[in-house]
Amino acid sequence: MGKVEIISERCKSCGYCVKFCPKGVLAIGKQVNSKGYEYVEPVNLDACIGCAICGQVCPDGAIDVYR
Amino acid sequence: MGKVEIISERCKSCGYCVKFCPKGVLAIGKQVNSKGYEYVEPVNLDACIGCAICGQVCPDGAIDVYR
Amino acid sequence: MARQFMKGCEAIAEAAVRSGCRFFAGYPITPQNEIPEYLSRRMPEVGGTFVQGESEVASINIIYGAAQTGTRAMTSSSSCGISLMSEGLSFLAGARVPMVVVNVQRGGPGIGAIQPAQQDYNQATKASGNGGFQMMVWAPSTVQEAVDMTYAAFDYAQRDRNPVMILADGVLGTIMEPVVLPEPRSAEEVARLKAICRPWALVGHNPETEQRALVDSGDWNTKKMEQKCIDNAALYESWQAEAQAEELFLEDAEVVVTAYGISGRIAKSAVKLLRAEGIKVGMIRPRTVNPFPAASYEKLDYGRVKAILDVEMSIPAQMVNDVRLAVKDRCPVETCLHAGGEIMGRREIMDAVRALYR
Amino acid sequence: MARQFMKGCEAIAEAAVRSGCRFFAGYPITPQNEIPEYLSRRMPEVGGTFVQGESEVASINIIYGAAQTGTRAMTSSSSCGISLMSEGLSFLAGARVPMVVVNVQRGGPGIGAIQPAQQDYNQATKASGNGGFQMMVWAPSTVQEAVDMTYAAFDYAQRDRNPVMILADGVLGTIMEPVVLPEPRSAEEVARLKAICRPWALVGHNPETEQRALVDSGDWNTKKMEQKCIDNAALYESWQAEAQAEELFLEDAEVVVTAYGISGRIAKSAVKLLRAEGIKVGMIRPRTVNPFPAASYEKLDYGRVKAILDVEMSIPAQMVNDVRLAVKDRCPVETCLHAGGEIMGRREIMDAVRALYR
Amino acid sequence: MERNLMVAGFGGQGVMTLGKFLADATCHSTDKNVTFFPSYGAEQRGGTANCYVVISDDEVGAPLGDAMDDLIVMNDPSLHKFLYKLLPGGTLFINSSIVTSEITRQDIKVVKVPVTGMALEMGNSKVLNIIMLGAYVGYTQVVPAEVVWNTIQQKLGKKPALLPLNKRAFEAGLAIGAEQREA
Amino acid sequence: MERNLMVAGFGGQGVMTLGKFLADATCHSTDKNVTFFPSYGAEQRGGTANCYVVISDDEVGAPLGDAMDDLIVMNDPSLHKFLYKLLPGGTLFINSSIVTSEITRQDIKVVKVPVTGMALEMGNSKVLNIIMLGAYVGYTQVVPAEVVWNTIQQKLGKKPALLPLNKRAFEAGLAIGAEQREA
Amino acid sequence: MEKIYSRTKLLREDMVSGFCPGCMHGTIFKMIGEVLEELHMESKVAMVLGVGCCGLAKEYVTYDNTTCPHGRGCATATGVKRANPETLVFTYQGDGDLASIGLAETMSAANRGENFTVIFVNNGIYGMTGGQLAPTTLVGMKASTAPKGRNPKEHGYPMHVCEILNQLTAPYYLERCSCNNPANTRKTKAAIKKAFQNQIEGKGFSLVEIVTSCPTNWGLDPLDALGFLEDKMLKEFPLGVIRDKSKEEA
Amino acid sequence: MEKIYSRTKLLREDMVSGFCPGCMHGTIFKMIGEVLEELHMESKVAMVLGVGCCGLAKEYVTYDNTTCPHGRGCATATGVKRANPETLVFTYQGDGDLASIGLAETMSAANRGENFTVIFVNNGIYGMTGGQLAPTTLVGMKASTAPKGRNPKEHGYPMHVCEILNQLTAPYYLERCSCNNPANTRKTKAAIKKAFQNQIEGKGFSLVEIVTSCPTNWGLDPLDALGFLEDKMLKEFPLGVIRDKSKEEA
Ligand SMILES: Cc1ncc(C[n+]2csc(CCOP(=O)(O)OP(=O)(O)O)c2C)c(N)n1
Ligand SMILES: Cc1ncc(C[n+]2csc(CCOP(=O)(O)OP(=O)(O)O)c2C)c(N)n1
Ligand code: SF4
Ligand code: SF4
Ligand code: SF4
Ligand code: SF4
Ligand code: SF4
Ligand code: SF4
Ligand SMILES: [Mg+2]
Ligand SMILES: [Mg+2]
Repeated sequence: MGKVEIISERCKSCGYCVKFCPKGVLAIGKQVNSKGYEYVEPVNLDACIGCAICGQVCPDGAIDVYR
Repeated sequence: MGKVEIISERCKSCGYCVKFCPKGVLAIGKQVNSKGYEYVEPVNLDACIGCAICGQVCPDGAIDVYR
Repeated sequence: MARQFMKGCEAIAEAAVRSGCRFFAGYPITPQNEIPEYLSRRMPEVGGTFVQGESEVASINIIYGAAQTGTRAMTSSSSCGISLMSEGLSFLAGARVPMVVVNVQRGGPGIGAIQPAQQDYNQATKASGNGGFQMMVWAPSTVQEAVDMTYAAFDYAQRDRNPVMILADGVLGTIMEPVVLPEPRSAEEVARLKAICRPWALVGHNPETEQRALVDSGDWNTKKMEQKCIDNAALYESWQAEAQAEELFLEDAEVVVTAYGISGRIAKSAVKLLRAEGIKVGMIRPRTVNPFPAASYEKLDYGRVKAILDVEMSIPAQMVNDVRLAVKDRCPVETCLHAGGEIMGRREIMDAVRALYR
Repeated sequence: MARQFMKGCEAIAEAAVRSGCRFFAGYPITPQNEIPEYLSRRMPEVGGTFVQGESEVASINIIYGAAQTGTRAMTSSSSCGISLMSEGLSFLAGARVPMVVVNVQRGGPGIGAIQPAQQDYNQATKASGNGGFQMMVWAPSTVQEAVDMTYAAFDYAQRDRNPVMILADGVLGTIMEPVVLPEPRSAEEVARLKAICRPWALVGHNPETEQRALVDSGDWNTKKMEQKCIDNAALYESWQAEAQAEELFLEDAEVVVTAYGISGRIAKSAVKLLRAEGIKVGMIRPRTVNPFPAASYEKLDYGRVKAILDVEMSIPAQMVNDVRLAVKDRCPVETCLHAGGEIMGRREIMDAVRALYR
Repeated sequence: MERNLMVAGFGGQGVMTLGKFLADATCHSTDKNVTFFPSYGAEQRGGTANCYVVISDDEVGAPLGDAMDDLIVMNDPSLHKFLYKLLPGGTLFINSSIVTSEITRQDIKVVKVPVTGMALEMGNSKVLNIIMLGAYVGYTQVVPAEVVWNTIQQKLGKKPALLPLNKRAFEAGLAIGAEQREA
Repeated sequence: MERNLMVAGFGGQGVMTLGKFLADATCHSTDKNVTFFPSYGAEQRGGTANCYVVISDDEVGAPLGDAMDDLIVMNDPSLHKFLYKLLPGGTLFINSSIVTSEITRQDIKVVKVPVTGMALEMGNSKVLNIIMLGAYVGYTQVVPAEVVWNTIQQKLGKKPALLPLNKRAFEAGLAIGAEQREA
Repeated sequence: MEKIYSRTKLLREDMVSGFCPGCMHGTIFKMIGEVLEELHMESKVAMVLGVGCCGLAKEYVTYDNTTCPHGRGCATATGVKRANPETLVFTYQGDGDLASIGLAETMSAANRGENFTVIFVNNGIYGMTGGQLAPTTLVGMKASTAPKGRNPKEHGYPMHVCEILNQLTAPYYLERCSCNNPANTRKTKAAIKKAFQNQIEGKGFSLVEIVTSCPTNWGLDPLDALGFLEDKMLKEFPLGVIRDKSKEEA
Repeated sequence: MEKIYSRTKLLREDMVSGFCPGCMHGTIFKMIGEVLEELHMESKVAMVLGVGCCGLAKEYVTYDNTTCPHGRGCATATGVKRANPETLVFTYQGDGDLASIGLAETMSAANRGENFTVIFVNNGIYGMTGGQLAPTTLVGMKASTAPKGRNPKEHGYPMHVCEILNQLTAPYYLERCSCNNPANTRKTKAAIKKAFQNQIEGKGFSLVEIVTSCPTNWGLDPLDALGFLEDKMLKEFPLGVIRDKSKEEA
């Protein structure tokens, strides 16, 4: 029903989106971006409902949401 | 019962003592001190009760009160 | 134009309005209160804004805001109040925002005296704040000159995108004398002068079609910050050609009196009286104290000039260092001084000249 | 004493405490935050007071209050923060209240850059506020020197009843290097130093038996105000004999490099490398920038010295005018400059010297 | 030619207005240069108040001279404080209602005008300065009296009710001044 | 003799601590002069962080040289930004876990230490700087390893629980450094 | 699928903010951009940045802005707005900036009822300079200049800016918000929008206080800082509308 | 007969004050002297004068005093008091000084709960500089920089300093008094005494606001000014204790 795209260069690994996603779609990944941050990855993308909460709480605008 | 002494050089003719004296003891006089102010004079000294109100309200401390 | 009998402060204020000044913010301080008071009446008449800031710190920053829109803006204060504007002035100069600031000097340091003095020369010309910025500093010695300089100051400020200072003093601020006021700029002209600032001004730009405005005195990038300083230095350098001084009787002068502003006026009168006595005395009166008119001293014939007498209402003397830099030890530079609100007298200048003349 | 590895800011703070400083008020600003941070821990340990003022304006006035009691007091800031202290510094100097102020300079004007610079020279030496007052200004170029100058500054301040400035910069504030700390003054000695201020200090005097204290920078009476200025001028004049400079290789130098503070240190290293190349270059490094050590330039043999190279992290150059006043046109004075947080390199100094040496 | 006048008195005696009216009239009726310079104490009231008027053919140099051709004193302290500034041959105008000290200097002319008394008689103590201005103009004739009156009229424009009183005051002063000039 | 080292990386990689420990150890174990100079961006986190350590027999002149004898880079951007500063013959220490670009300069020595990877293996990503410090000391032997270890111990005094981990990290670094020195 | 959320165009596409991980300055600048887009004011806006971590936004946003001396945002904004009343003017200031060095400017502009908006970001600490005591630091909370924590005897108590301003007659709208969870984040955005609308309608002074975390200087990772924000900060600084004259008018 | 009232010895016998006729600064300095005598603190006092007409007192009083930069009384007093806690320290400040240029210093010192006393003389105008608008000028009241009178649209409303300070936690005692009649004059003296006593007992920050007239700049003679004070000023600034923690403690 929904989909998210992570702009990994913008992610700073704060974990807000992970915490607030109602569907547990996201997790901090193991890969590091050019700034040295382990960026977020969708680990359960199918569960995404496109509520955009992750996008709204992300301080860096690292998440685009589709529905 | 009371007595006031005016230190005429200090008086600036504001009229507070005249206004607040409960016994009408004081009045602005006709004489001018070295600063050019028409200083206060007791015009009804016998009525003075030595309540010291005049002294208290005088901004310049121009009145000594005796009782 | 007919002459009017005006108080220095009010004449300065009116000249500002006529030059197109449409914003004033300031804080009361003697002896310049008549500038804000006059403008609190006058600004609404011309559709301008008057704000009494809660302090000098606030006032200079209100001006920083107003001037960023391209509006011709002015503040004024006196000595300790100007000190409080130091950070703001440095910001304005660092961000290259035009405005005019008037210092009606009084005795110092600190709260000093409310009477006239000339003790802020170094502050005005060398360091009105941190960072080594500079302003053009104009030093009037009559109300007429104050008017003319104020009128012109707004144009210099806009041309250079830099603050300009009028360095007056308590005598000039409070005396009344006849003055011929310049033509007022029309409302259209004032609007045009504002409109041409649009490219850099904080007026709202379309992020998609225009270059947005970013007005700032700093830069995170030290290379860019350095470049700002280099550009500023080039601007300051360019002023050198615009230095102005009144020169009097220099052809055959053996003693040269030098003084600016109110001292310059008093000294000029002394010089004339001395000439009437047959004493070969001349005079250099800087009209700009930054840029300093070094050229006037350069062209003196040091074979003939025995000494220069620097006259200031400042102890220790301040302008004297600029004079020394210009004279380069080619003749002695002596001083005749007052300070702290004591006003220079003609007689003492005359005595000092006579002593050097012998 | 064993050497310790300390950060410049912390070393300055510790030196102040050891000299008897028992009051600090200041406001955070990079690159000097470690001074207040260190003292917020350290002052309570020695029974002193640390106050974070609500601003630099408040801080300098808190110090004005504290120092009036005879307590050794200090504040510190950087560039734009020092500008905000202008009025307060002028008050302190006008009221002849002793204290020490540290300026850890950063790029300017305005907010500039948080990186190191030397752009507040004129402000420090010519006009830290209105009224033409002056302070002794010490310019360290190593952490050790910063420590020693800070320690001594409190004694000068108390002797003269006048503020003293330590003019440091962001490099000195943030580098760590070995330093030998001076002996701490004992609690008794600190108490004694305070007690001797009693005659003028705002500590409460008996109106019937003692002369009451009146601490003020102004006087309603212009004659008295003028006398204050005359007394101040005499104090400033007396410093001339105390000017200090480090002189290096001047005996046979054909080019003389001159620089203070951090630039002085870098230049010195460049000069040594040039000497190793066989180039006859010397160096004058002012340790006091007010009083300016003009005597060091006076004794140069201008028959031999081809040029002087003024090295500063300021654009436009500032110290150069004091150098010119001292050199009096006896040889050219050139500059090698950076600003805005860009740090001087040895190589460019070496190139500049080589260009003059030819 | 330069003429230096100092007016000295208490705050509240209208010293500044006197000087200002004179200077203003000079500006508008002549092509001379003229300056008016007020000097205040820190107090808002009751301190001393002085002002200086310089009238000159050339540019005015010092707007407050160190040597006066004319001195107007409105009270005793001002007399003692400033008399020394009056040049030999100069004229001293005194408010003789309250300045009672004897004038010992022989090298000056003295014009006595009891302005405080006269003003009280006219029913308004505030016009003492206008009387003195009249006396000064009547005596010195430095500017035509009509011009000065015009200035007064114009400045008082907002309060026309006060005009008749001021006219009487000014004319009374003029008369005394002219009289003493002839004496 | 003067030896100039620059350490460059992200904020958070412990770049400053690395430099500071080295300089501190030098101060206390030798009578050489030594300076440590940190250079920050405006950001509190995540910006670039560099520091400079100069060790000298004479007084230290510029606390940040314009030409480096040694350069430690903890990430790719730092490599590209600062490699030019390394003198011919100088030594480049790289965090080879994340600095993957090829080093094209032929006039320098390169010491590769996969500190990020090693630290993660040790279970704490934060000790990468201690590993690198070990490697630097092991390779250059500019100060005795014991002295550096003493400094680390002293500075970590407040958190003794971390000591064993740091010891392992430092020694692992030392070993790699020594090994490559011999190679 | 349709893109229903992405970063506002009023932040530079090519740029990553300079804020620390989890710093809510980022969230707020994002919401300001969204509101400006929604109100179609992006070409008429002038932002006055205080001095603090917010300064990192000056290159990050695509619209007109200025940096003024530390604390003087409300003075500068007074000048900008009065000189050009048609511009949408807002200041963006931290707690050190607004409530310590800039307290007089803030209160005086509020008292004059200046017609601009203040976005006041209260993170209880000096972020940019490294964690010094702020007027809003909680009792007991450590700061680099209060190593033993805020001590009421020495430092007094946290300042409540909205409540203080509420003692002035002129201000039109004062609300305290937070970004501690999605719902409050949305409320914050609504408050910003309301404040901007008030200005457009000429209502006068509005201030939106946003209580946030500063993970870096609190010494906590972003999620722990979120916990502290909820447990401690919001206890001291309760959320809600402190004044809304539109309600009084209605 | 016995002398039962004469001017305090802590004003210089040989001097007449520089204040205008009817100016209550004179009355207040008299009462301060009386209180100091009663408390036997004349040798332990340090007065910090703001800049305003009160500066005329610096030579008038016989005890230690200092003049500090305009508005910075509370900062200066913080330094004096913290450096020498045994001194009785008070500031004496006008409304321009305390509530305009010095607002941040006043509020910040109050918020820290500094243990000194503030005598705040509110005459609704800038006296010394000739009648400019003050933060406490009444709506409609003319000032030399508000020739048409205070206009709420342009200048906002009068500031209520005690009420604002009452939003801070630390202050111990806040009272508003006047000298408009003998009874209130006596109350003012009692308030000053209480404030000084609080300080001696280490209770922290006390402020006594005294609403007075400025006949000169109000353009009224002293008695008419008294009328205006009663009719207008005291309406806007009602008298009374705003906070007294000793009552709360009891
Ligand atoms: C006049 C002046 N003083 C001090 C500073 C240093 N300074 C920069 S930001 C700042 C405080 C920032 O704290 P806050 O306003 O709370 O913003 P935050 O970074 O927490 O968002 C200070 C003191 C400065 N730039 N200018
Ligand atoms: C920095 C600075 N700005 C301005 C002044 C001028 N000034 C002197 S007193 C004063 C205001 C006095 O008003 P207030 O505080 O209300 O005292 P009042 O005279 O009414 O008792 C001002 C603005 C100054 N001395 N210093
Ligand atoms: S859109 Fe909603 S459900 Fe999907 S990842 Fe984001 S927060 Fe989770
Ligand atoms: S909220 Fe944004 S920055 Fe934080 S982890 Fe998620 S995507 Fe990354
Ligand atoms: S003491 Fe009382 S009765 Fe006597 S004059 Fe004074 S006020 Fe009047
Ligand atoms: S109260 Fe004092 S000053 Fe006023 S009239 Fe009476 S005696 Fe004179
Ligand atoms: S220091 Fe604090 S306020 Fe500043 S960017 Fe980092 S988290 Fe945000
Ligand atoms: S001007 Fe006003 S406040 Fe000042 S002394 Fe006169 S009456 Fe008092
Ligand atoms: Mg903050
Ligand atoms: Mg007042």
